[in-house]
Formats: sequence, structure tokens, C-alpha cells
Amino acid sequence: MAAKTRTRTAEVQAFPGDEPQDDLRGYYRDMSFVRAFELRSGEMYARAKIGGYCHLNLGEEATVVGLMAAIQKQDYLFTGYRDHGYALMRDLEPGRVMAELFGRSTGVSGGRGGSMHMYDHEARLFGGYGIVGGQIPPATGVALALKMKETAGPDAAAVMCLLGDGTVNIGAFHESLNLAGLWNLPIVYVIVNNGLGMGTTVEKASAEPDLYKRGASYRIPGVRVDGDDVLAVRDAARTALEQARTLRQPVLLELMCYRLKGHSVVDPARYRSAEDTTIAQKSDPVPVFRAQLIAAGVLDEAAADAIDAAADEQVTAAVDFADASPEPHPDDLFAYVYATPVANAPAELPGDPVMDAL
Amino acid sequence: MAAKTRTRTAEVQAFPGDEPQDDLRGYYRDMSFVRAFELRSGEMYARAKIGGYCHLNLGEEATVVGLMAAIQKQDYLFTGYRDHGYALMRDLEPGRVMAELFGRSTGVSGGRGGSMHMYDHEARLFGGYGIVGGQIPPATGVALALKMKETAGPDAAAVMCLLGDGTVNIGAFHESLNLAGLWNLPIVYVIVNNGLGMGTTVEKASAEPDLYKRGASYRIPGVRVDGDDVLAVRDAARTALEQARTLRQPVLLELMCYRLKGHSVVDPARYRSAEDTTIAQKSDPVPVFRAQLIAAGVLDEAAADAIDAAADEQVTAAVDFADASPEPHPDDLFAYVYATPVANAPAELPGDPVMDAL
Amino acid sequence: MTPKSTSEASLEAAPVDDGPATRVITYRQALNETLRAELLHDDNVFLIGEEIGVFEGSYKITAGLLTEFGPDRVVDAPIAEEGFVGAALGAAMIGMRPVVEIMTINFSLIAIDQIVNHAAKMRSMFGGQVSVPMVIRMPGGGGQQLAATHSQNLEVWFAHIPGLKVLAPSTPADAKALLTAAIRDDDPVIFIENLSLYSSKGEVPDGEQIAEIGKAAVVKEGTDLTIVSYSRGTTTALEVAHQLTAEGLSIEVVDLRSLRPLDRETICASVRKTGRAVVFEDDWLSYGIGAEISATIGEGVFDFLDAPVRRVAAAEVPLPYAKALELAALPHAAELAKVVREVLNIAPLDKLDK
Amino acid sequence: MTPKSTSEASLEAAPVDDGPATRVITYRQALNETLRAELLHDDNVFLIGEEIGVFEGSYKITAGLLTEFGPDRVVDAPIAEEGFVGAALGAAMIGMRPVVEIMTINFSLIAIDQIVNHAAKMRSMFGGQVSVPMVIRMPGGGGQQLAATHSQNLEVWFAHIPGLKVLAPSTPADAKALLTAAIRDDDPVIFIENLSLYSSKGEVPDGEQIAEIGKAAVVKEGTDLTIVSYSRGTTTALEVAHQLTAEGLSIEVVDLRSLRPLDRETICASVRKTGRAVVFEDDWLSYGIGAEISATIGEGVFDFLDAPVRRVAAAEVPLPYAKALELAALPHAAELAKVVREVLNIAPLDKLDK
Ligand SMILES: Cc1ncc(C[n+]2csc(CCOP(=O)(O)OP(=O)(O)O)c2C)c(N)n1
Ligand SMILES: Cc1ncc(C[n+]2csc(CCOP(=O)(O)OP(=O)(O)O)c2C)c(N)n1
Ligand SMILES: [Mg+2]
Ligand SMILES: [Mg+2]
Repeated sequence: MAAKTRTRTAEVQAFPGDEPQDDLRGYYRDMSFVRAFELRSGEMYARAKIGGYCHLNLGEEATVVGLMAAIQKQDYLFTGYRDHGYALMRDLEPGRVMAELFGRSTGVSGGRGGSMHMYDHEARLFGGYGIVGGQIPPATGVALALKMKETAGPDAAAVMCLLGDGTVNIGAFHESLNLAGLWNLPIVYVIVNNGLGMGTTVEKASAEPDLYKRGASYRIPGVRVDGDDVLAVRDAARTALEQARTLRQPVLLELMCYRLKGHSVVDPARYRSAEDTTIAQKSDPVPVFRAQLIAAGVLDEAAADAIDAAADEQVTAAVDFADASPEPHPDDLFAYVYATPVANAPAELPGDPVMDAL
Repeated sequence: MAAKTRTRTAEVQAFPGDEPQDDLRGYYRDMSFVRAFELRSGEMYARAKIGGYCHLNLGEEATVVGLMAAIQKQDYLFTGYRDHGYALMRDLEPGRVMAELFGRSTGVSGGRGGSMHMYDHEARLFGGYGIVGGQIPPATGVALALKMKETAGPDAAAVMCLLGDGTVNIGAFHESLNLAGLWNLPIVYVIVNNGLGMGTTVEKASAEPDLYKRGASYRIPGVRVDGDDVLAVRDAARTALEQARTLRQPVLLELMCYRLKGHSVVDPARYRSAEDTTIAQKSDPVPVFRAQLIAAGVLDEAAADAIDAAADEQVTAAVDFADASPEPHPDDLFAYVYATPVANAPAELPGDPVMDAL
Repeated sequence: MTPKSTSEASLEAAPVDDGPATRVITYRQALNETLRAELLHDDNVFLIGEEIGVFEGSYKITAGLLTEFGPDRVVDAPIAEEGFVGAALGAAMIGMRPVVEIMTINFSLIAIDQIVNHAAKMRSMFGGQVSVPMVIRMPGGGGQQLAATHSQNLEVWFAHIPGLKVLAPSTPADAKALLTAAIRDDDPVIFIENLSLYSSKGEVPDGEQIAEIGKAAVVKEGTDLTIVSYSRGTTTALEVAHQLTAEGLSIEVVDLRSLRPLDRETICASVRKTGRAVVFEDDWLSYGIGAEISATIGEGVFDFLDAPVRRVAAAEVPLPYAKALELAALPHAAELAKVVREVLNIAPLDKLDK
Repeated sequence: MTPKSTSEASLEAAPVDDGPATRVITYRQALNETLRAELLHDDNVFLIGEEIGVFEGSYKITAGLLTEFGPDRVVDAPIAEEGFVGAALGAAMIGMRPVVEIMTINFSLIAIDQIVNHAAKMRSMFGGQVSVPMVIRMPGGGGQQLAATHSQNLEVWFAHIPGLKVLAPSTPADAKALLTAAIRDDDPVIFIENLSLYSSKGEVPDGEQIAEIGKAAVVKEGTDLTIVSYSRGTTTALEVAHQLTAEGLSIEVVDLRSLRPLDRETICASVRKTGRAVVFEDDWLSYGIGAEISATIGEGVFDFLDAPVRRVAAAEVPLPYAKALELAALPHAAELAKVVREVLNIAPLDKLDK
């Protein structure tokens, strides 16, 4: 993967003085928490508490926390299947997120969605989608509805739609961005560019590997930012959301980061070059940010350790909650197929006759 | 429609001295012929000799003739459903093209395709497609196969894939151009920009209405040319095909022209602005080119009239041939469903039992 | 919702009990009036599709609506089915009630990932937190010499999918009452129209009419044999049923109206009475709508069946353009009458159906 | 084609008459070896799909092939199903023989316009001038807790489409012989695999094996009742059939192998003998594969049927992630055994199927 296209910030930096230390500590607390949650998710998968596909945000913590620091309560969030961290940062209860992974009825989606399909209507986390690019048209549609229902302004709602670097080559991306550009919709498309789509590098997938440039085809401004820099991500996302809510100007934001492990928990990622793995580890945003904060005197080792320990405890509590939660009951199998009940809706179990004898 | 984005050449011009007069007369002959054929197609539709959908190249004659002057025998041509002129200019017998419109067995597609689906494998006219954008992936695939089978060079084959201005917003356009750019395929995508997709202007359909610029998302060079100028079209297409066959450099060519009549023969186009209609008529490439040739002394009125009359006779002969041709026989209904016959392939007519009694 | 304009009042004028006044209008007109009435009835309703505004619809179903309601309620979309169908879905997630027109069912293939993998799945997948009140209108059908890619009947695909509701009205009155029901329903509804029905006429009651989704209708009573059909097919079924009445046969016709949910009770009750059934469908025979109808009858009223259930469907070919081939490939009254007689073991009485 | 390498010789070593030697290998291995053999057999064959090269396939079906044949024969495509499936189609138009892998059948919806409106139509629509020798391999199936959008069985959609051939092998041997036949066939072939079959094992004959497309197989003989199934379902059908043998029941099992064309003769011949039939399928009941099988039996051998044809299929819900719900929604041996007994009017003898 072309490391050259990425600007690294591994070396310790001083922070702009105007950055409140509490915020900085808060960001580290969040990053440490996402990290702990994802590492535990991996363990729980290994212990068969979690099934199906399970994709982690490991290595993307700065991107996750920076974006969620910028998004506002009234905004709508759409993501792909790599969604645990976003669910946590949108303030969904960790226990309910873990319960979703465990497939329990207390899960955020009632245990029906699992890892790929976290959803919370109230919190405006609008899912969690598993079909690559599938979230982009509905996200664009929410922005269309917002334009129809609300007036633009500093307090107006906007949509943030996350997608991966491999997702930009699917037709839905093109069709949706054209609509957003054509109709001036309040939406920010965020490409979380972790350099890989499963085993495929950006350069092997995209004829124009500078993905932010693709906005030009729709007169949508494109911005590339270091996704390992939580403050840079936050600021870029804030500016983009601002343009969306006040000017109805869609924006394409590209965040450069790394996927620390395999595509999903079962992928050993043998295809990955040693160089790439080294860079990924070198630029791991969690230890890097921790070191930056300590060097800047915002944290000391003890305080940082305390934060990490607290994160771990929180995750343990989440696991305990999930473990103690009941599985959904088969009697509720058909509960959510339709919102409006209608005559003759099928509700047979396998082996049932198609109808009662007349 | 934004006339400003279009450079008109209505006023008479001198020609580059190196342009052989026979070629110029030949181009006029071709344009006159396509015009005559299309006008007659309209009449034949009104007389119910032609059914279904019927889309004409009226107003696009300079584009059709210029492109077909540039394409070489070894090249492959894919088009949308507005394909009559291309079939004629790829040297398919006019009688067999008209017979296809009439749905006769002597038609180029055996009467099975009709107006939208002209095909001739030998002539490498690879269709004639009715699903907007549907031709783009297969055209790209022929280019992929060419890259696998042949070496690049001045005599190598290339693919020309035509599409309309309204077609650039469909996902297949995006997915295909990315493949062509990524894999360096020998293909020229030609946007025949007649300003309208049915009743929708380019500006109402495309967030970036300068369509040739969309190549940039795939590192494919984009070129815009006056589609009413047969020589400009020919030269631009030659250069583009040259790049494709020798350098495996895909190109996106945008030709600016006008649709003289409705979307299809049954569309009165009431939605069209008077201004737009006037511009379209003022820049009608057939009379304009005729006037240019006469002014340049390449033709005189009499010679031009003779060419138009000859074109008309040819079309009459085509109609007579089509009229005299037989309809396909119902016994052949299942003839082409499969290339490799297999057991139990269905061949029942409506009302037949699903199988012979055991 | 409270009435938005005086014109709506008239829509609700006729009291339900002593049957409302009726007018004879086309299927097209019934759709157009219903869309207008629903746009007036609920501010959350909007129309979106290709060429539905300036062009007034490829088949003129939306004529006049852009002028009356403006571009925010009648949205002309670029040619991007996956994009604008998905956008309608998103709008529905926050309470809008989009009515999408896909120009023909053939083009729905480009949007089908949004319809089947998203619209149909969301409510269940997200534990019932969101509903998707959207309608997708699209005509299917052959017989217009539109050739292989523009003449399909793929309703069986949608009818197979849990989470979707699939309606296929055969009359202007049902077009009105079922479309109203579809727009008021909180789930994604696939509303199947047919090119050859748009100009057909029928009596349509004035005022608000809301059909019950999931119910078939016995549109002609009879005792000898049941013809089951839907959409355009029902008009042919009735034509044949009446033609055979003249020959002393008593044919019952069941119009499915809803393909999903499927009203198995009404179908089986009819066949239990008649003992014989023929399905008439415009789609391809193998794995078509008729397969489920035949299987349902075979399972539901096995003991009452006096003869095999037969299906009259389209020949299994990509539909050719040439008229002679198109005629040969599509099912018509003659074939239906022939099969009805075969099931009743009656020799043809006339040449009409030869 | 002339042999391309010595390794091919071994593939053709075993003479056909005195049965070739066999090995017990997995369904996955059988597919992998067959793809390798066909790449060696014909230079026009190439593989294309997402993650089939560097990643060696999402389910490792193509392991080792990129290394052996290089990037021109094993093409890793971007995530653009409509684009690369259509590109494979174009390559086939000029004589290449692409074998496409769509990672799972759920993603084929994005490419379905190219498959159904293009690959399936071209030959007929263009008057027989072009053929499309392409294979599209894709696994379907639930049971892996992949939730609603990654667990579907949509083979019935493809089985409905003229111009396509649709195969669904249930054993490693059939996987080999049918895939070879599919690649040698000059039409677009949809090759349905199943996630839960990949690691299943079976005897596979060495050497070139080419099955006949369009034929079902009686994989177990019996006299009391016929179970009709395909793909993964056949393994459950055989399991239940053997289990019931212990109870003195004689169950025949028909494995469809080809969904299109459908071998109605073999199905009906079996039911004519047994007089009873149950269809076991992994897809949703309404309008599923079983509907056509049941309708075919009802029409084909009506006079020989002693009981209604029953279908055991999946519950009609978007498949939930939670294990308990997934188990409840999918059809298993217990339900099949229960229904077989019901059709035979036998009270359950044991608790196995409760
Ligand atoms: C339409 C579709 N095609 C293929 C897949 C299989 N798939 C799942 S994730 C993935 C890679 C996506 O990569 P990227 O967009 O970079 O997201 P990341 O996994 O890196 O977060 C693929 C090919 C899918 N889920 N949907
Ligand atoms: C996928 C799809 N959507 C919609 C249509 C209906 N349709 C046919 S032609 C057309 C307009 C195309 O315009 P353009 O690409 O500019 O080509 P032109 O007709 O101007 O040559 C539309 C919307 C279709 N055939 N296919
Ligand atoms: Mg990625
Ligand atoms: Mg146009």
C-alpha cells in the first residue's frame, strides 16, 4: 500500500494551546475505550459468544472518536458494517452494543442485526449496513427529506455517511453523490480510507487512488485528512458538517488511517506486506496519542493507565450485561416483518402446512 | 438547455485545403442518407410498419458519420437504442436494417430485436441496447478480452462505446470507467450529448454538467468536441481510438449536438423550450454542412440535390426489401434461447401442458 | 391528517354506507387522481421518479401534478434507479411517504438491491425500530413489441420476499383503492401496473376508497371451474369466463389483487367449490406466480380436486420484437379457453379459440 | 484443445469404461481442482471476482490459482459487481470463457441487470448471432448467523429466467462434473453453491468428468414417499431418508441438480411410483423452488398422488442474527421427518424430531 500518500504523525507533537486539556483527556478515554471494546469483541468471538461476521475498528480509533466528537445530536449517522466504535461513541449503552454482538434481546437491534447492523433510532444511528455501498442511497435520502422538511441553518440537522475506501467503486456511490451535488443536500460523505478492502489495496481498486478527488465529478468539494489525528479529523468533520447544515453543500471527506488487524476477526491477513503491517503498527493512534498527551503533560503514565483500566472495567461490565441477557424468543420470530399488519401475512414455521384445512 | 456550453458553427467556413473533396462529398452523402432513412422510419412508424419504441438519430448525423468515419473494421462498436444511423454507417445493408425495424426475418437481428437492438457480429456492431447504461459493462469487457488476447499497436482492435448524456449518472458508467482506467483498457467512451434525456436537460441530471470532466475520477482524459462538425468529430474520434489501440489509454469523448425531434417518434416534445428548438434547428448539421460545401465550391445545388435524391431512392429500395421480406415463423420461437442444447429445455407454447403424460 | 384544501372535501363527500357515486374512468386516470388525492391528503407524501414532472410521466400517469404541486412534491430524478429508489427509502426512514415511479419493472433490476436487501430488510434487521412507508409503482407486461428487455413480468421475484407487500390491481377501481391503501401503509409496497391496462376503463367510486391489503376477490361466481389470475390477466380471464357462459359453462374467476400476502383461503375456497382450476398469468411458466397458486391448491384442497391444476403462461423465451413471434409467445384468451375446456374434458365447440 | 501441461494428462488418465479411481475430498476442493483443470484445459477460461486472487477467495475456493496462473487468468476485481460481471459478459461475447465468482448470492442483486437483462437476453435478442459462454459461481444459504442481507437463497429468481441455465450441485462429485459442464457450455450458467456445503466431503472420481446439464438424479431409491431437494437440502433429505429406513420406511430422494432446465420427468416418474412427495428447500416457502416442484407433480402425476404434496421451507422472515431465531426460521431434519410422517399418516415414533 502506498505509504507515500499518507502523512504520518507518529512523532510527539505539542498541542495548540487553546485545546482544553479535559477534551484531550476525553478523547483519549474514548479511544482507549473503543480499543478495549474491540479487543474484547475479538476474544468473545474466539469464545463463540459472537457469531457471523465481526469487523473491528482496531486502528481506526482516532477516526471514530474525531468524527463522533464533531457530529451533533440532531445529525443522522449511517455506517457500513464496521460499526461498533460508532455505536459506542453515539452514546449507545456499551452493554446493549455487546448484547447485540451476543445476539441477545437487550441488544441495540434486539439481537436481530448482530455486529454489522447496529441501530438506534433515537440516537439517530441509522445503521449498520452489510452490503457494500448500500448505506449511501438511504443516507442521501435522509438528506433529501431534511431539505424538504427543514430550513438550512446552524442548528439544522445534517447527515454523515461513512464508507470504506473499497466502497467508492460501486455504482451506488456515483448515483448518490450525483443526487447530493445536483440537489444540494446536507450530507457529508466520509471515506474511512484504511488502505484496504479485504485484501485489495486502494491502488488496485481505484483508477484514481486519491479518493477525495472523486467529488469533482459532482461538484462536491473533497478534503483529505490524516485519520490518525483525532483533532484534525474532528475539525475537518465539523467544518464539513457546518457547510452541509448551513449551506446545503455536500462534502466528501477522506480520512487516511490503517486497519490494524485482518478484515474481520477470522482473517489472519497473510496477504499483507510486512512493510504495511509495520507502518500500521507504528502509527497506531492509541499509543501515539497517549504518548503525545504524556509528552505534552496532559497525562502522566499513572493517569493514562487508570484510563485504560477504567475502559477495561467498562467493557467487562458490558460483557456481563450481555451474558446475563436473554436470547430473543422464537415466538417473536415474525414480530417485525411488517409495521402495518395485513391479512394473510405468512407466519408459518418450517414444516407447517401453508394453511389450515378448510 | 445551456446553449452557452455549446460552440456553434452554423456560419459557413472554408475547409482545410488538405481535406479531399471526395471525402467531404462522401460525408455529406452519408449524412443525407442517415437523414433520409430516419425520416422514412418515422413515416413507417406512423403507418404501423414499425412498432414498439423507435428512437431516431435526427440532428445527430454529423456525430454518427464522423464517428463511423473514424472507427476501423477491426474495432468493436456498442451503442444505446438510438442506433439506426450507426448500423447503416457500419455498412449493414439498409434493407436489412429497415427489415429489422419491420420485424422481418431478413432483419439484421432476425426481427427479434427491432429498432433498439441492431446487431451484426461480422461487422462488429455489438448492439443496440435498451437498458440505459447496459452496454457499458459488456463494452468494457470486450476491451478487457482484447487486452488479454492481443498486443497493443496501430493495427490492434479497440472498442467504441456510445452513450447518451442522460446515461452518465447510472452506476454502470462509474463501475465500468473505473475498470477501464484501472486496467488500461483499449476503449473509447463516447457521450453523445444531445442535451436531453427524454425531457430532462443535462443541467437537471448531472451535478457536473461538463460531462467530459467526469473522466478525471478514473484518470481517463476527457475531450469535448462540437458534435455538429463532422470533421471535428472524426478527428477527435481517430485520435482517441489511436490512444486506445496503441497506448491502451481509455478516453472519454463528449460530442455536443442536438436532438432535432422528440425522444422517440411518438414524443411531441412539448416540454421543450422554444429557444432550444430554434437553436437545434438553426444548427441542424445536414443543411449546415450542405451550405458549407456549396459555399466552399465542393458541391453545387444540383449536385447536392442529386445526392439527396439518391439517398431517398436507396431508402425506398430498403423499404421495398423490408416489405417483401417474410415475418419470422412461430415454429422458430425457441430457436435462439440456448446455444448449447440441453435436456428438458422448456419449449411449450402458452396453454401446453408442462410435460407429456407419463 | 386534516384536509389540506377544499378540493379534498369533495374527495370525502360521498358517505360510505349508501354506496358512493361512481364514474367510468381509465386505469391511468384512476392512478393519477389517487396520487393527486394523496398529495393533498398528506404533506409527507411526495412523488419521485424519472420524467414524472416536466415530461408528465413516460405513460402520463403523473400528468399535471408537477404544475399543481411543484418540484418539491413531484421530483424528477436523473437516470439512477439505485440512487433515487434508495433515496426514497431514506426519506421514508424519517417519516416521509415517497411514492416512487420506476418507468417499467424491467429497470427495477438496477434498484433491486435497495428494494430487497434494504427496504425489505430494515425493519426486521433493526429490531422494529424503523418502518419504511414507501410505495414503488411500476408497470410490467409485454405485447407492445418492446422486445426482450422491456417486456418482462418479474412480479414473482418481489412476491417471494418477506418484508415486501406486492399488489397487482386489475381494474381502475382497485387501482384507486389499492394505491390509496399502499400509500397509507407503513411498509414498502411494490405496486405492479401493466402497460396494457392503462387505457382500460371501469367504474370507480368517488371519494376516499381504501382497499384491504392481502385479500383476493371472487370477481365472477361460477360452479364448474375456477380461473385464478391477476392484473391484466384477470381481464382476459373474465372475457373467457363470459364467452364460455354462452356455452353453458359456469366459470368462477378469482382476482388475486395481492400477490404478497397471498390470500390462499379465497383461492382454495373457490376451488373446493368448483373442483377444478386453471391459472392464467403473463409471466413465464416455470417458477412463475402460477406455480405457487397451483401448489397452494394442491396442498390446500387436495381432496376436492377433480382434475390437475393447469397453468396458462408465457412461452419461456426472451420476448422477441417481431409481432408474429410476440403473439405466439404470450398467453391469450384462445389458449385459456382451450385449457379450460381440456380441464373440463370438453371438445372445442367453435373455432374462436383455434 | 490440446493438453497444456503434464498435470492435465493425469486428469485424463482414468479411462471412462472401467470406473475411474476416486478420492474423498471436500466440495471446496472439488471446485478448486475443477477450476484449475479448466484453466489448464482452455486458454480462453479465466476467473474474475472480488478477492479471488491475493485473498484466495472469501471462502478459499480459488486458493493457489493466482500463484499458478497469474493475474491475467485470475483477475481480482474492485467492488463493482455490475461492472465486472458485465465485463465478463463482454469478454464472453468474443470467445473468452469467464468464470465469475460473486462472493455470495446476496451481492448478485447489484449485478442482476447484467445477468438477466443482458447475459440471458443477448443471444435471442440478436437473432442467435452471439453466444455467452460464461459461468457465474456464487454461494447462497443461511445458518451462519450472517443476518438478513447475507443469508439468502434467491436461486428461484434465476431459475425463472429463459436464457439462463441454473445448477445447484449437492455433492463434491456433482460440483466437479457440473462445474466442468457449465464451463464447457456456451450459455450463461448460474452455478449455485452453499456456504454450509463447502467443507462437506464425498467421493470424487479422478479425471475429466462432465455431467449432463438438465438432469435430476434419484440419489436414494424408495417406494413409500419421494423427497425432492437440491444443494444443501439434499444432504438433509438423505439423512432423514436413512433415519426413517431404520423405522421401516422406504423413502426415495430426488436431487434436482439442475433448477433450469428442470427435469420434470425424473421428479414425476419417482412420485408416480411412490404416490407421495415432500419438497425440502432452504428458500422461503411462498413462490420458492418448491412451488414449481409441487405444481409440476400436481399436474404431471395427478392420478398417482395419494396425498397432498407438502413443502418444508424457511420461515418467511428476513433471517435474524440471533442463533435461537435463526434456528427457528430455517428448515432442519426434524421438520422434514415430521412432515414426511404426516404425509404418510404416521405418528412420531421418537423424540428425535420434536
Ligand atoms: C456489494 C457487496 N460486495 C461485496 C461484499 C463483500 N465485502 C464485504 S466488506 C468488503 C470490503 C470493503 O472494503 P472497504 O470499503 O475498504 O471497507 P473496510 O472493510 O476497509 O472498512 C467486501 C468486498 C459486500 N459485503 N457487498
Ligand atoms: C435503466 C433505465 N432507466 C430508464 C430507462 C428509460 N429511458 C430510455 S431512454 C432514456 C433517456 C436517455 O437519455 P440519454 O442518455 O441522453 O440518451 P438519448 O435518448 O438522448 O440518446 C430513459 C430515461 C431505460 N431504458 N433504462
Ligand atoms: Mg478499507
Ligand atoms: Mg441525450
